[in-house]
Amino acid sequence: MIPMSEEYVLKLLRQNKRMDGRNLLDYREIKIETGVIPKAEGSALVQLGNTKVLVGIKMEIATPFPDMPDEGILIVNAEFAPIANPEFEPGPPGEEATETARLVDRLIRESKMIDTSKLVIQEGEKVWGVFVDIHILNDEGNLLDASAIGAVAALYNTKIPKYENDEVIRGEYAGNLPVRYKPVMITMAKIGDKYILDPNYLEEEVASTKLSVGIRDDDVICAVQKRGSGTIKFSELEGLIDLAIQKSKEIRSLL
Amino acid sequence: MIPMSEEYVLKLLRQNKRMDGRNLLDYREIKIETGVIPKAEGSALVQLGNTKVLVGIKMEIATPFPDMPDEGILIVNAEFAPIANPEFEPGPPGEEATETARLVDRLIRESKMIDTSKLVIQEGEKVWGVFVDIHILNDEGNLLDASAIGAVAALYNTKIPKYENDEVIRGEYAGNLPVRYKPVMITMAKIGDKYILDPNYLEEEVASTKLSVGIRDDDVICAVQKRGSGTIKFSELEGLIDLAIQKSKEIRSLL
Amino acid sequence: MIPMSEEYVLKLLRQNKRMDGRNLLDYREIKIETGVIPKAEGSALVQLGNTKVLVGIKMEIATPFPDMPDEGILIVNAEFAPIANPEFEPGPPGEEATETARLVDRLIRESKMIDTSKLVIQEGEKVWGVFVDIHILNDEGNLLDASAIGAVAALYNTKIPKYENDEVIRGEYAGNLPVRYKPVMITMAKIGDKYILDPNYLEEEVASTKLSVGIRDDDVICAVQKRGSGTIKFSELEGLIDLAIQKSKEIRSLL
Amino acid sequence: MKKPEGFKLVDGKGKRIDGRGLDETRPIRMEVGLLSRADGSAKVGFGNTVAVAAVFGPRALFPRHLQEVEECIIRTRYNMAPFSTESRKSPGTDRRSIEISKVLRHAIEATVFLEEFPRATIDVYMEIISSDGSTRCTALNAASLALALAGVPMRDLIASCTGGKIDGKLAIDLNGKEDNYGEADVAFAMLPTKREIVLLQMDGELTKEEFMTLLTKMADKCNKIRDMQVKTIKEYYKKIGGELE
Amino acid sequence: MKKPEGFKLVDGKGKRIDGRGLDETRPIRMEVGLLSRADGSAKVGFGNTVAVAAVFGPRALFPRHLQEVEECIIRTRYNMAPFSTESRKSPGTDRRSIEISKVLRHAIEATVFLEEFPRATIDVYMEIISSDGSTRCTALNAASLALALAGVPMRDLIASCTGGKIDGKLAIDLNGKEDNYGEADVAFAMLPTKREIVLLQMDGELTKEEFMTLLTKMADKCNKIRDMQVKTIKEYYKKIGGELE
Amino acid sequence: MKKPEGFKLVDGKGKRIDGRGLDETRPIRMEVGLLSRADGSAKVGFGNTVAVAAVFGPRALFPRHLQEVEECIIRTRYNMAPFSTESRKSPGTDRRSIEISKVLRHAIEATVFLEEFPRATIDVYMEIISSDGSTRCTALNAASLALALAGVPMRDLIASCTGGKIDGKLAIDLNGKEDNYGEADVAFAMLPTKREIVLLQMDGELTKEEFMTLLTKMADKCNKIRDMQVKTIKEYYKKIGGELE
Repeated sequence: MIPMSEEYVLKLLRQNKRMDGRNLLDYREIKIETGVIPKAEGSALVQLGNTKVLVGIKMEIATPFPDMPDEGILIVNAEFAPIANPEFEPGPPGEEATETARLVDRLIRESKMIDTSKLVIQEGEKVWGVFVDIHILNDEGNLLDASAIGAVAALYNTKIPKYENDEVIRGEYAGNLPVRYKPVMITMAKIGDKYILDPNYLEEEVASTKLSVGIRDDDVICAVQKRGSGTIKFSELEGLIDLAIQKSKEIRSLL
Repeated sequence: MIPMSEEYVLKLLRQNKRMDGRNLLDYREIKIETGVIPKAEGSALVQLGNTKVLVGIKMEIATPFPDMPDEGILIVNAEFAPIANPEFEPGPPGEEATETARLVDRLIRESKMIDTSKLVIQEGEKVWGVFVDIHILNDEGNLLDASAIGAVAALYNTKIPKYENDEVIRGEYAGNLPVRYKPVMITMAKIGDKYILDPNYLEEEVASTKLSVGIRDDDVICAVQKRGSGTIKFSELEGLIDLAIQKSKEIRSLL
Repeated sequence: MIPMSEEYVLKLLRQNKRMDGRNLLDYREIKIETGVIPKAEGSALVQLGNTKVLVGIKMEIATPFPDMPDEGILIVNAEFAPIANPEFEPGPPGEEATETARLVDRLIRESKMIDTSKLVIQEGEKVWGVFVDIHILNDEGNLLDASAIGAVAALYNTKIPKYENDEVIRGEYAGNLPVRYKPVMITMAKIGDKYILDPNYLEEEVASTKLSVGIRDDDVICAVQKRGSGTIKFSELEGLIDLAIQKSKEIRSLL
Repeated sequence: MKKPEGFKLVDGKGKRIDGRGLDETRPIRMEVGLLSRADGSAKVGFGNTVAVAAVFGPRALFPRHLQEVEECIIRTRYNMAPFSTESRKSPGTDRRSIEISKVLRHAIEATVFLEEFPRATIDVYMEIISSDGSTRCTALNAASLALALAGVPMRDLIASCTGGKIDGKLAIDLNGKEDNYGEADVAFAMLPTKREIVLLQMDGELTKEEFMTLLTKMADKCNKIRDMQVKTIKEYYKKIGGELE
Repeated sequence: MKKPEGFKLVDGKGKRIDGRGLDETRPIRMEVGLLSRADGSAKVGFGNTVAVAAVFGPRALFPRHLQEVEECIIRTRYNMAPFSTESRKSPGTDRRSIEISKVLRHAIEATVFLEEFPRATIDVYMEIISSDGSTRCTALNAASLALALAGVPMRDLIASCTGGKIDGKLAIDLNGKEDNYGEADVAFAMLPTKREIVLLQMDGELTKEEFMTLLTKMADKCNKIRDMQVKTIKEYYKKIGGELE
Repeated sequence: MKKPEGFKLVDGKGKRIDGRGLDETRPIRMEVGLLSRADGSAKVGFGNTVAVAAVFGPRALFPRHLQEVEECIIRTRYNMAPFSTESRKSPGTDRRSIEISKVLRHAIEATVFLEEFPRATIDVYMEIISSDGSTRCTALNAASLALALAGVPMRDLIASCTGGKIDGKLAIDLNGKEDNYGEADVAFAMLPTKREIVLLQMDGELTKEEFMTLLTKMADKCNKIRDMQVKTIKEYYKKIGGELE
């Protein structure tokens, strides 16, 4: 194999090329399998090229937040397991895992993709908690977009267990999770003065900045985050948003 | 500016002088502002020379301790924020912050300055919790005395929120916190064989030992702590207590 | 004193000798004192030669596990206090302490030595929790066997406090803890191709592997663990189990 | 958080609950040099939101294996005082403060000439002592001033404000209630003379047109905030100069 | 856990709840080389229990004071994904995972030629992504394959399975219900060609005769598991070789 | 803690609940050299309060950046065993044990000739195995003996006891109930031959006169405690000497 280096990534990009032969605005091949975890109420394995992310959904009885007595609750957690990348350390979630979890949380929550009003068992007392656990298996870059695809796919795959006599009956279901949108996160990475989509992990190393934009089916923007220590020119912003909206349709069609 | 060093502090003290021109038993100028934090039920900003300590009081509904079903509860916490001193590290409270919080707690609790029997909402079930949070902004020495002044001033500034239909109504008040004493903490630092009051942080570096004494309005001693790795001669003790009692009146008059 | 080294341990063993004069399959002298902690409901101090382990039992009101509503609960905890060994660090339990606690837990639980069905106060709501705290005082080797002896002896020494009007009355007792077996843990250490019993701490340093086997009064095996980074030949296994069963009777006679 | 029924964030005349117009910020206060132990410090208030920032460094970084050979590293802490919020906030970091500390660090990294101090660290600590919305932007404005006071070379001052959509209208500088009950909120910071964005976070629901319109208003406001920052620094040095004479 | 009244783990014909005979394992699946960032990786399934293992190293170990002068150290992590269990498992280590990580590390230390890589570390991470009994043995089988793929020199492959006593009968490869409601369970691993035991843990109640009978059955099964491991590795290299040509 | 109504700590004849007079300590037991792995060890009991202390060192301190160039550092841990208290104490440090570990460390630092062992550490660990008031003073007496046994050069032995005010009377060596229900308590330690105070903590309500009267009584008692310590050490060496012959 040809040794890959940051220099090489930059050199190729100057010629508008990428190391894996993609065009600047191409995603890698996306594979989505759902229902892959027997014990989970919903699950999805997403492959973005060689990036592999597993998302499992557990439904648990929970107490609603006092200021939201008539809504179910959503908890998103990300584990950057050390199997995924030689630089990940075992231990509690670091900055990257925390940011990923919070961005996926905002994408799901702010897009209102789950109708949480239908998750109430007893108002103010007992609701369904939707636990979205993102488990990174292999990090070849762009974990955020892959995690978002996985979370949405897994939520669409989720069934609500039967609940009888104050007991959750695992393996028997009362129906599907009430979902209504397919929000998509699009990450654009800035390398030099060029933007590319779906950066692999070497491209991420070289990128000064990333802009991640979450888009709902109706083109509404529901989450934005500038990531990394570079800047984005104000004049570039509108074009980037347009690009994210356009690309989100393509990704959504796979969900 | 003249470079200040430990040598310099010692040299001056041998001539009964201090680097900021004070006499050995003088406090720096004390400024107390109350009601400085909009969201807190009580607050005070204390300046002891350039030492700045902010104390905020939050009133929260709490469960009483099983062996004290008919008393409100008091929690004192100190954050030695890293903004205050280049040697403070972010993270959970260290030894110094813990000792400061516990000494202020003892001063308030043992002096019985708060009539906690008046903080009961429903005996054994629900009481007011008084949360005293000490936030160090700038450490130019003698944080303990400044924290104690701040805590007492903030408690005297505290109002109890209205509590209706199992809900705390922030911004509307049922009355003042029932307070009845103004206990004061006086710290004496031993440098060589001399004792000084209100050490600044360079003087603290040089001091072998500090003795902190908490005194109530009626001259009753309610908290004492020897701090630091030196010793105090038994024969010195009575004079130090006398000094603390005398000085406490002066500080109390500012509260 | 003669300097002890690993070389020395190995040299002696080649002659079937041990540094303290024991035969390969001898335990050191075992001393058991019970009732040594005034505030504990049961306690035992075990000395295995110079190894000293203190075990205290506290009885506390607890909520039963949802899937075991009609049984009391058992919690085993081990503290490898830094007083016991110059290599122990203060802090939360490490791997060794965790393994020791879990093995003693399994020995007690799986042997059914405590009749937990008799520890129910109100089914599904309130049961007795039996807290077994193992405190290592001096580590001269074979902490596991000593801890197990201590735990069993302390449980046989345990009384259940009176419980009246929702309150535990410490110092007054309703009866003895319902115990019915005396399970014993036997640890065999492999050094070179020899197995010895009750290794002291220098022998433990040299041993490649330990096999610990828990045996009940009726010779039933109730816990087994291979410990350490060596191997055990399959062909050796039966002989080791026989040895453990035989030796367990000797230890049990002291309990 | 769910908006109580009938509660209006904007009245019929386009006035907000604190009496402001949609494009108005709350009263802004800036003070610098207030903490003697820090190399640079500042306190900034937007209405009832108050942040204090302190800068330490550039200073040597230990242990050595954390050092970067070619540039200095930035460490940030964003922290809310327990008494800054309606209900007491438990002390300590949570997921929110971890994320905010990270995006604020990136904003500062994008601004400071890091390569001037290889192997060093610059520590920027931000404390929210009173919280009524827009806390991270208030903190970043304070950090910018504190960095300037510490003499850290920067590509420009960082100017920051929030914006959002409340009762269907675009508005600048959200307060706590507007943040909780509004339809969208954006945290934004830029280097005004460069027109480069160093912080951008958005939550909620906005069309592209709304988003761009709002961002343009916020960029304008950041220009004004930068003017205030410059004025604050100048006045400080004038005063200090006066005192020194 | 208490067995519900009347619940049978073995029926009158000696069949288990998933239809197996007493000496049968569940369907076993093995896959290797699935994780591109790891030096070696494998996924192993025993029925509904699935483990993924990744090996990193041998690689240099820092900080230096952790290095061993004469051999490499092994670090292991056994971890259950939150969604792998009936009720969600809180993320993070607990006492059970600390103990299991330790015994699995010892099994690997007993197998790898540690002295070939002084001062280095080999990190073996095992994730349970679906849990239905026998998780540690499934993880260890995956670790063995991942070590082989990483080219780590070993005395033999590690083959592992569980056994136990259910409804009074000895059985191989316990599933979750059999583990919970059975009378005894044993976790076992050996180096089959050496007939050396590297993992042995037992819980429950067994006579010596039952224990030895069960262990003999398990050792036989481990021979077969080793055959599957060898076949899996060979097919992988064949496929890779084919792809490279 | 609130005293139950009608509960008397001192009866009409000046006797306390355990039958003692006001100026009497409970029975004191001292034992040294009981832990073979420690460089020095001691067990001290005041009635039902029992502490065990172990000293390790002087020994080299790592990592190096913790070393002091001109003196040795002292590290202390005061810890209560879970079974030492009425209700079980959760294992682990809490704010109380952090504070006590600190004041005990300062007492030891004031006593040891630190400058004799630059770059080294002396670790003093104190375990409360049974708790009935006065635990920190009991621990410090044990630490003093353990330091002496370890051969650490000290300015004097440390002698320590508590005192307080119960039912309006001054008393020495408070037990748990007296500590909980009394009006004031003082923890005190000194170097008796130097008459220098190394530990002083007070809680409660005392006039200056009461405070000084109480302290004078406590200082007297510390002289006697030192005599016991000396006797204990002498007898130990006599016994050891006898054994060695």
